[in-house]
Amino acid sequence: MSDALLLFDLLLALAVVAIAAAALLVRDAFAMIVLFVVFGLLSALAWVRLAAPDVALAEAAIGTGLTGALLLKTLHHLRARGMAGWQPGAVAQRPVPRAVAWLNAGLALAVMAGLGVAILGSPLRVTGLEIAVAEAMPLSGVENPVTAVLLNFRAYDTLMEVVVLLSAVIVVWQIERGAGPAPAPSLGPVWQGFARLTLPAAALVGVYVLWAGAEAPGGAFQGGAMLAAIGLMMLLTGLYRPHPDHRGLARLLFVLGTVAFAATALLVAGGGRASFEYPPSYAKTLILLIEALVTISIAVTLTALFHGREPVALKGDLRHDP
Amino acid sequence: MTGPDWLTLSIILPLFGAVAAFILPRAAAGLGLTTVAATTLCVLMMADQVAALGAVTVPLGGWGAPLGIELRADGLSVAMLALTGMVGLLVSVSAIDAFAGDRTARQRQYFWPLWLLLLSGLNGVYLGTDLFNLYVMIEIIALAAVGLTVLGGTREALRAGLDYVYASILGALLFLLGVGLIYLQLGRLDFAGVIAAPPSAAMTAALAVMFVGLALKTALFPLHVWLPAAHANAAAPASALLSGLVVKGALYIVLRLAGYMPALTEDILTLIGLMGAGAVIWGGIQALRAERLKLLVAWSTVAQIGLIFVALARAGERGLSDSWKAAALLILAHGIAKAAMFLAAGRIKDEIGHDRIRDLDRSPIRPTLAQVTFALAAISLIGLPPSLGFIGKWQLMEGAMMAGYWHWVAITMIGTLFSVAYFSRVLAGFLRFDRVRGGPLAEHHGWSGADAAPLILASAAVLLGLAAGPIIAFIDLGAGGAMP
Amino acid sequence: MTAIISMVLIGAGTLFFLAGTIGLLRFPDLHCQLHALTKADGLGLTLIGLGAALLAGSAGDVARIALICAFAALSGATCGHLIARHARRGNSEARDV
Amino acid sequence: MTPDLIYGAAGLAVFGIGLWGAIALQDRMRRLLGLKLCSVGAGFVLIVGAWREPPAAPDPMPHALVITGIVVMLSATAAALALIRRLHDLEDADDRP
Repeated sequence: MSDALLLFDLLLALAVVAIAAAALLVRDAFAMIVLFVVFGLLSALAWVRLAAPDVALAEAAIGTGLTGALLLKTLHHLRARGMAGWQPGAVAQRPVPRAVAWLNAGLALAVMAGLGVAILGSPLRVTGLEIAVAEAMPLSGVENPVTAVLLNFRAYDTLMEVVVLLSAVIVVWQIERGAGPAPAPSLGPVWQGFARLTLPAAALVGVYVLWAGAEAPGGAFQGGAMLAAIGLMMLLTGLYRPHPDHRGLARLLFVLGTVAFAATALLVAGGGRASFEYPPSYAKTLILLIEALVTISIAVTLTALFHGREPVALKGDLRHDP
Repeated sequence: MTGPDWLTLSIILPLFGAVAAFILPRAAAGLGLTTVAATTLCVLMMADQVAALGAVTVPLGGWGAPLGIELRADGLSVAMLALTGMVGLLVSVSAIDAFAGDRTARQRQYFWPLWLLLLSGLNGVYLGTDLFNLYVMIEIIALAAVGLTVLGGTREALRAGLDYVYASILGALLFLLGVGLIYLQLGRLDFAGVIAAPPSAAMTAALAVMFVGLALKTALFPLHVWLPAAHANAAAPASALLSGLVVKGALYIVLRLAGYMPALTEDILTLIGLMGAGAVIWGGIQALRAERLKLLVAWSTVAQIGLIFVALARAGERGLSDSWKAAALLILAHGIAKAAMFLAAGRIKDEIGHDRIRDLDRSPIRPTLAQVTFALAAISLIGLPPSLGFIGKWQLMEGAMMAGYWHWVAITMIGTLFSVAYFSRVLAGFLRFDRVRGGPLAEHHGWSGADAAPLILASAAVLLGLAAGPIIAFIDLGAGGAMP
Repeated sequence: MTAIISMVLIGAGTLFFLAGTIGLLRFPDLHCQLHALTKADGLGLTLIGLGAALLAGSAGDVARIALICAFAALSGATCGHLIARHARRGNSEARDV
Repeated sequence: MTPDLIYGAAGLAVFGIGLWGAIALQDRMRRLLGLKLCSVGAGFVLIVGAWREPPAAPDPMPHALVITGIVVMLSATAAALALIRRLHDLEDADDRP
């Protein structure tokens, strides 16, 4: 049995590496994105095999699903505007000499080989922090150790991660200000029906994943990504059209998670407790509260990242933002 | 820990400010300036604590490292925080003026949230003691800095911004790979654990990967290619922040790690020094060739960063614990002077209408105060006494001479000569009046209240050299203990 | 007995996947490829799901597997439709999607 | 041969491929994809560091770190893609007579 598993591991690892290379080498940009999505899903599968279901869920939903959607949207944008037959490579500023290309490849290879040799030459498999985590679990307020690390032991990191998302949406709005609306893809009636059928189910799954995160794999980021998928579908079906008047609300929803998280961190301090130190008896309540608000922010922010530009009224723009 | 938690506050306060400025775009400038001032106040209170206690540690969440994350303030962190606060405050003041008009309304709207996020990230780096946390922080810095780079929205700025994004992400990911490799070795990521690690090939490899990533982020030669365009094409306050503060974030991490790494051998230090020497020479040559003022200033950043790495390497393995002081002084001096210089260059460009170096002396408008500011900043960057830059270079050369490393002394001298040469190109243009066409000089000399903030910064860069003794004593606080 | 039946079902499902994949690689144009892929994979997944449901311990697990199959069938069909639509429009109208 | 060794090597290889793509390729989206591959490669290294021989549970700390890394990478990707779109529009407008 273990031999069969080993074979599976080898094949999967080989496929992951081969598809990664293929995604970069394939000529067509659309094929590149498809291969990337396959690569992401296989990586997630490998991570399930390595007993990391939380990470696999996050990689499949955020790292592959949403990233793939963003890439497709961008490709659509590039192809729809100007350069009808746009292919990657068309924007190449200058051709790279063959020697330089080989030099680059050799360099990357040498770096990785060097790292591999250095790592193999040293003792591996030290004990990590699992004992420390296990000892502190009863005080954390949740049962899923990954959630405990994210929302309690390293809550500061997670707050900053939410801030990174907030920064991203601010930067995207800033970059695309004054940009015209993206041409909307027309997806047809079958898609509309599909969306109507699956939207409620997706909402249910998103909330479930958030809730389950306290005990089982899942949590704010995975749940937020599922809810963001609803946002994407609503944007694509035209069920929701961003309107300039919604900007105030959108801004509030973007910052909701950050503010709640940071305010809690400061408010629990005092009386001998440090910032971020939740009293054990309230820890579960606080964590779930923070997670719920952060999930809302993540879902809205991810949807906004997909939509791109800030919905401002531009001259001659009334057709698209009625 | 006694008293309020100034460390956490100095990170979270700018965060709240950024949120407020984002939600209330109309009041962004006022909110932003207030927040920066309040954060600087936090840093001053922290400085007071550190002066009294030596070093302050906050175990966030009460867990303590390595399970949780700890914040730690010692002399060096507070010096960097103070640099950020001081430069940030004065750049903020001049940003109010720079983004005043209707034409820049949207730039103003986004400048404040981005700058406050940047401040939060920088403060987080200076107080962080956990490698992964540093990764998250440098990503916040990177995103905010990219937003600031492309604030103007021109094609050149966007192109430079995209190159910057690639360099920045790649640098951060190399750092992350190093973090992963270290976790593989040690099973923990806090500084204390990393410092206590026995030297091994794997540790050296992991640290080397992290160093390459950070070198990419600080634009150390030959990984500097993204910097000149990014810094030269941004709006003036953004350039001042990028060149004065942002590159210091990654530089500080290098400094922190380099000071305590047992894995650093003489060979690696020499290599770092050689890269720095390359930057000094190549940056100098490019600054001599630059046609525009802001590009010249940006290339001089490449050269100065190289000099800071020379300072790190100059004393060799034996003197490493000492050589970071020279590097720290040079970082402080460069941060203040370069911010002043970019603000002055922006003012000159605004008043004259262009920043072509060879036509600087043909303008009938003479923005005198901005020119004086530029000259003062140049004094500190060249390293003339009594400026802070002079003290930094003096420390560097003294250490190198005592160690008998004459080649580093020579590199420093060459860098100084280069900087005299390229700054003279600009200063000569300020002083010549004979090529002005079209009658006498204009009545208005082209200066206003907007020149005050850069002038204060430039004066500080020169005058702080007189207070070098206390500064060196301060950055030494808390450095001698068992912890970093 | 159940184990054998479920093994057979899963084996058959895998065969359908294999056939679909061969179709994807060997058929000449996009519509034929879609034809091979959507039908064969849909059936393959359902068979594997059936096999797995026989092995499942609880009614909850069976319900979950049924849901997975239903949603996979739904999204598979929609995806196939979207790809075909995209391809047809790409040929006639000038690059709509 | 153990899974951690296999996937660790795969992770390093993926990072190397991504590194090559990010420094050697010209196309903007492809370079970004290279960076994304690097982030997945680094994720592999961390997750391999968390893996323990089966009866033992894995170390949850790296898992949390990788989740953070995934979200951070998505943010950076979104910003870079916005830049690519905007830049394309501007360059496109320039190219037109």
